[in-house]
Amino acid sequence: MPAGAQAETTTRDYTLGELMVAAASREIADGELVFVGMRLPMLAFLVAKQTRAPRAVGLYENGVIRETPSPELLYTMADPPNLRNATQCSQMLDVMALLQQGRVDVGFLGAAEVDRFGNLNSTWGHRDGQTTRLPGSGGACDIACLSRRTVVLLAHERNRFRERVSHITSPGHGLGNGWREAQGLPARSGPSALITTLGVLRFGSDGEAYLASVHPGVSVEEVLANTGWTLRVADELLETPAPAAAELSSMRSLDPNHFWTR
Amino acid sequence: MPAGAQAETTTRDYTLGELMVAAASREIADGELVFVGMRLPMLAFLVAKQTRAPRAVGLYENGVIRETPSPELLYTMADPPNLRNATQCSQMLDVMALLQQGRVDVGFLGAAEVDRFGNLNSTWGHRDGQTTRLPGSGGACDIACLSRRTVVLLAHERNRFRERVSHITSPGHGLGNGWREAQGLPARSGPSALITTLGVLRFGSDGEAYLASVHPGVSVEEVLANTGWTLRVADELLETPAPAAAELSSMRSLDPNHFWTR
Amino acid sequence: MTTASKLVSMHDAIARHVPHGSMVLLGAQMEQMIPFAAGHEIIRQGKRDLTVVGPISDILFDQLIGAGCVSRVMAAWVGNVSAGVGYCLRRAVERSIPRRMEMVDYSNFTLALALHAAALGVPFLPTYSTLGSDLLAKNGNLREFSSPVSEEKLVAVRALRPDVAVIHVQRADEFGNAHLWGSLGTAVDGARAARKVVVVAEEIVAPEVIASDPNRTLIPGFLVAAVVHEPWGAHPSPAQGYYGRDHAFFSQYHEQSRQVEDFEHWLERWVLRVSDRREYMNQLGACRAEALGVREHAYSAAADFGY
Amino acid sequence: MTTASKLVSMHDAIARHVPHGSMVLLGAQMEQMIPFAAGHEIIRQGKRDLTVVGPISDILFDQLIGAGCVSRVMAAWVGNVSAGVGYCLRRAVERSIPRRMEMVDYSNFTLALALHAAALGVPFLPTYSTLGSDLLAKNGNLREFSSPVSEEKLVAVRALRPDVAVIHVQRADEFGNAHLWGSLGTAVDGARAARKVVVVAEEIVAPEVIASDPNRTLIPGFLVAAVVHEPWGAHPSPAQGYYGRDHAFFSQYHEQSRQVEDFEHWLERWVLRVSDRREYMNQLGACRAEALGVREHAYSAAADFGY
Repeated sequence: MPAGAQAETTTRDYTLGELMVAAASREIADGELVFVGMRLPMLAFLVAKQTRAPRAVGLYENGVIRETPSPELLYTMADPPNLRNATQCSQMLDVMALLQQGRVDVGFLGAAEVDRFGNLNSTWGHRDGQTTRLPGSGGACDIACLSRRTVVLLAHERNRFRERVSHITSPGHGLGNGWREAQGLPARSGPSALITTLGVLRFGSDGEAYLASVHPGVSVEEVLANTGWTLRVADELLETPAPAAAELSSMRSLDPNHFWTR
Repeated sequence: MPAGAQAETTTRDYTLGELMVAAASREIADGELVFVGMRLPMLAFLVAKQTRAPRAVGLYENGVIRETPSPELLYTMADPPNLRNATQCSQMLDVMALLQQGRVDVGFLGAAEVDRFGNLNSTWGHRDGQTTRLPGSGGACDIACLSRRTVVLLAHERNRFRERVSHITSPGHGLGNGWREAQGLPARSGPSALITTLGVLRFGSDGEAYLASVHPGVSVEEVLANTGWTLRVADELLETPAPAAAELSSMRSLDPNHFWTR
Repeated sequence: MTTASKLVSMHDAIARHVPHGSMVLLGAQMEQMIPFAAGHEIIRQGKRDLTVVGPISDILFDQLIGAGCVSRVMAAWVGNVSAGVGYCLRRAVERSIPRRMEMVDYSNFTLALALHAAALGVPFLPTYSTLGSDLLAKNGNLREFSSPVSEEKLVAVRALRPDVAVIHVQRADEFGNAHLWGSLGTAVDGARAARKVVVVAEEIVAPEVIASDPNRTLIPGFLVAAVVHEPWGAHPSPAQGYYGRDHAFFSQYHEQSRQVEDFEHWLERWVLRVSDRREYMNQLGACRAEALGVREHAYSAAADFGY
Repeated sequence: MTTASKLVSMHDAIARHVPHGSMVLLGAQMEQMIPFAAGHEIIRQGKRDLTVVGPISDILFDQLIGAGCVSRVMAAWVGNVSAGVGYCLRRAVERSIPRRMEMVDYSNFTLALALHAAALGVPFLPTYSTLGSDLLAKNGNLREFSSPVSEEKLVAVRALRPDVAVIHVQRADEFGNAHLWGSLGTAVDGARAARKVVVVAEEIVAPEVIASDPNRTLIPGFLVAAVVHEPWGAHPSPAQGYYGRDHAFFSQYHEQSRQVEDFEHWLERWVLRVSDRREYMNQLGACRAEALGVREHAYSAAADFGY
């Protein structure tokens, strides 16, 4: 996490993690089906449930479907609190089937690298000129292919924001507008937001990312310097709204010790 | 059921139905997976379980798998006694999957019509020159396509035993040897026995049926007269063995009022 | 959370969710829990041009056909499971009485695969079944093709996506989360294949009862458009743990549907002149219902979801 | 009936059913009920050239890789779910330590479909997933093709049939009929896809307990080659209703596997120098086990199978 951003957040009433969770939670509309994932996205889903999207439904790759928050903090989606009183404990195939049917509105992803068109790499890392083997797709490729839209959370660092990822674990907009359809992927799908440690990027109709908002205290220059390609900036650049009181109290009740939102 | 055969059986210690059930039960070897069906085949499966095939496993198209006899007489495979204490209540797809995997050794079928090569029609009936609509395949086509072998029980009447069935609901050996493989059906599968009200027919390596045994008191001539093609007869024609005492006592304990075996 | 109750009357569920011309899945669980109450309400409301879908719906399809609701049947077997043929089916196919009707013949497995394909969200699924049969030759939703990964012939079973699936279950909460057990047939895929689901439940229970066993929740409420509380709604078919199969009713229907006039009389008596399932059960009589009831309970061992 | 008991020790189950070179499915239920006891016995017996299959087997695959048992991994994700990367995986892929190893990268869905295809008995299943990805480009078991019923591009996922599936369950009878609940992942298809199944159970119960709920019997005994009674056999992963996840154990492994020498020390301590799971649990200590135990039971509502 860039030192600048961290320093900023300590002067405010919330942490950077909390800002990102709040921003992510606003990507969920009421009644939507959400492929949740773990860590910050899970918290974002729970915040959304308790604020603007009380009827959102959460799907987990192990087959679990939940409409109520897990009563305890989770380390994995199969932790016992996530199964008890779930809406349904089905099979992996069943939740993936809902995804492939086009019923899933939004899926949350992380990645080691992202590029100009929102393609994600979580298979091979590059560090100090060395190539390292990362854990791989899990369900990320499936979610990236088949959700109506995807929201990616990741650290904004120049070596992670690359002109072109070396390996497409999870397809974004490929080489730009029309690429997904040409591959055979569902129409009008693909990445809709990158929520980073510095700002929020969205995608133009040509499939290319642009900077839509910067987090409080972050400059456009800082974002550009940490992006490995010439990042476009919105004509009306916004500041990422600070977490609302209700959002903060919700996430703090779920993660009182800032385990995920430090 | 031809009057002759019926008259014969009344002079013996068992009914024609009981003879057929005993014959059918001997088609099941120990440890085999059996697609059971209803009526006489169900009884045959249960007799086999209690005599020579205690480890046979019964599959039903609604998804039920049973290794113990249903405690009560069944009218349908989904009657409540067939579900309680079943080995598994799965989905239709699950039992059909076992069938398609090639794990099912023998499937029992009925039909309105059969032909020289064991093809079955249960979709269109022919009576008094009229064509009548029958209920259709159910799972019969699947079982005929995918079991390692099938055993068919039906009334031996000339208008049911046709040179060529007008409609193949359930493929037998088609037009003879090699036909099933040419269609893409599993190698070394297909009908293995027709247990009729007059005798037992088996299939030569060319896929054509031949008379393997006649029931006690039935003449070859009677069988030929009731078959709509020139039926071949085994060089060493046998008499269908009468039900053994253990078989009779087993089936009578399951069907004390001769509901199915009249 | 703030989800609204989906409980409605059978009348309203059918009026709202089964329009004329729609494709309706009925009888997904084979010979158990066939939604007869829903079928009879469809008949009373005079629904027309329905495509009815189901592997084997016992005499329910025969009744819907005889009542003139059906323009197309997509099924593996239509008749009377314990008694034999379906006379209304025969009249419709052989003599277009009461109307012309199209039959699309499936096998059980290919119908299950058609629903599974829709549930999985793919245009087709492959199978070896029906190769060499006249089902493959005549059903346009079955098509032979070559495997892309081997040299084999396969049949592509086209996905079938009913407009609505009516699924009878043992118990549900008012939001549509449903427990069902026993004979599952194609119910799980059927509910997921359909554009919407109407759940008909023997019992409405507290959400906590359903939530206590999420592995038995085979239909999640967010897929459900309406929940109908309809005890005895599957009679004369059985509902495991609630009542047995009324074999005599099936035999009687068999006799009373043989001639078209008798069938019309049967329909008047059991469907058109009763306003709902309560009246139907009154007509059936308490003694008969009593005789079908559970004589010996057999409860499942508990599973512990604690931690 | 006269079926013989299939109960054997973990030692014998692994010795008999996991030969060198076999393809083994482990960790089908995602982060729950990962068969660590079976994996450790595989390591102790020095099994070699295994192909390990599983969507996400948390640190179990990392341990098997580090111990040199694995020549090929077919998985969607290999690492440490709560702590991050798997260091043994990295060493094997990046530097062939302790041996060269092939990675066949799937996504969760395509791995589930590969097992589902084998369970269904078809050579492949179609999906839209992985189109446009490098998984499709690099995994030879994923192949683009044209839909036979539409104009669409699809991916054919080739069926994957493991030689043996090791499935950890909550309870089973001695014939292998098994109840499992909670996180199912790919366990049902995995058991049906495999040529044989080894069931590892927290509890062995009377056949009547299993038979009381045939809808929860997700693995029928006739598919099972061996049953092992191994309480705590999934530690440090959780078993719903039996014990929770030992998060600290995963973190400790993460630290202690960073360097190859430390990993070897870890392996000595937790696998090679303990003879079985009982000894492992003694080493873990009663206090730690106690802390992971169920604090509040939460039993499922009963389903009535009576009639």
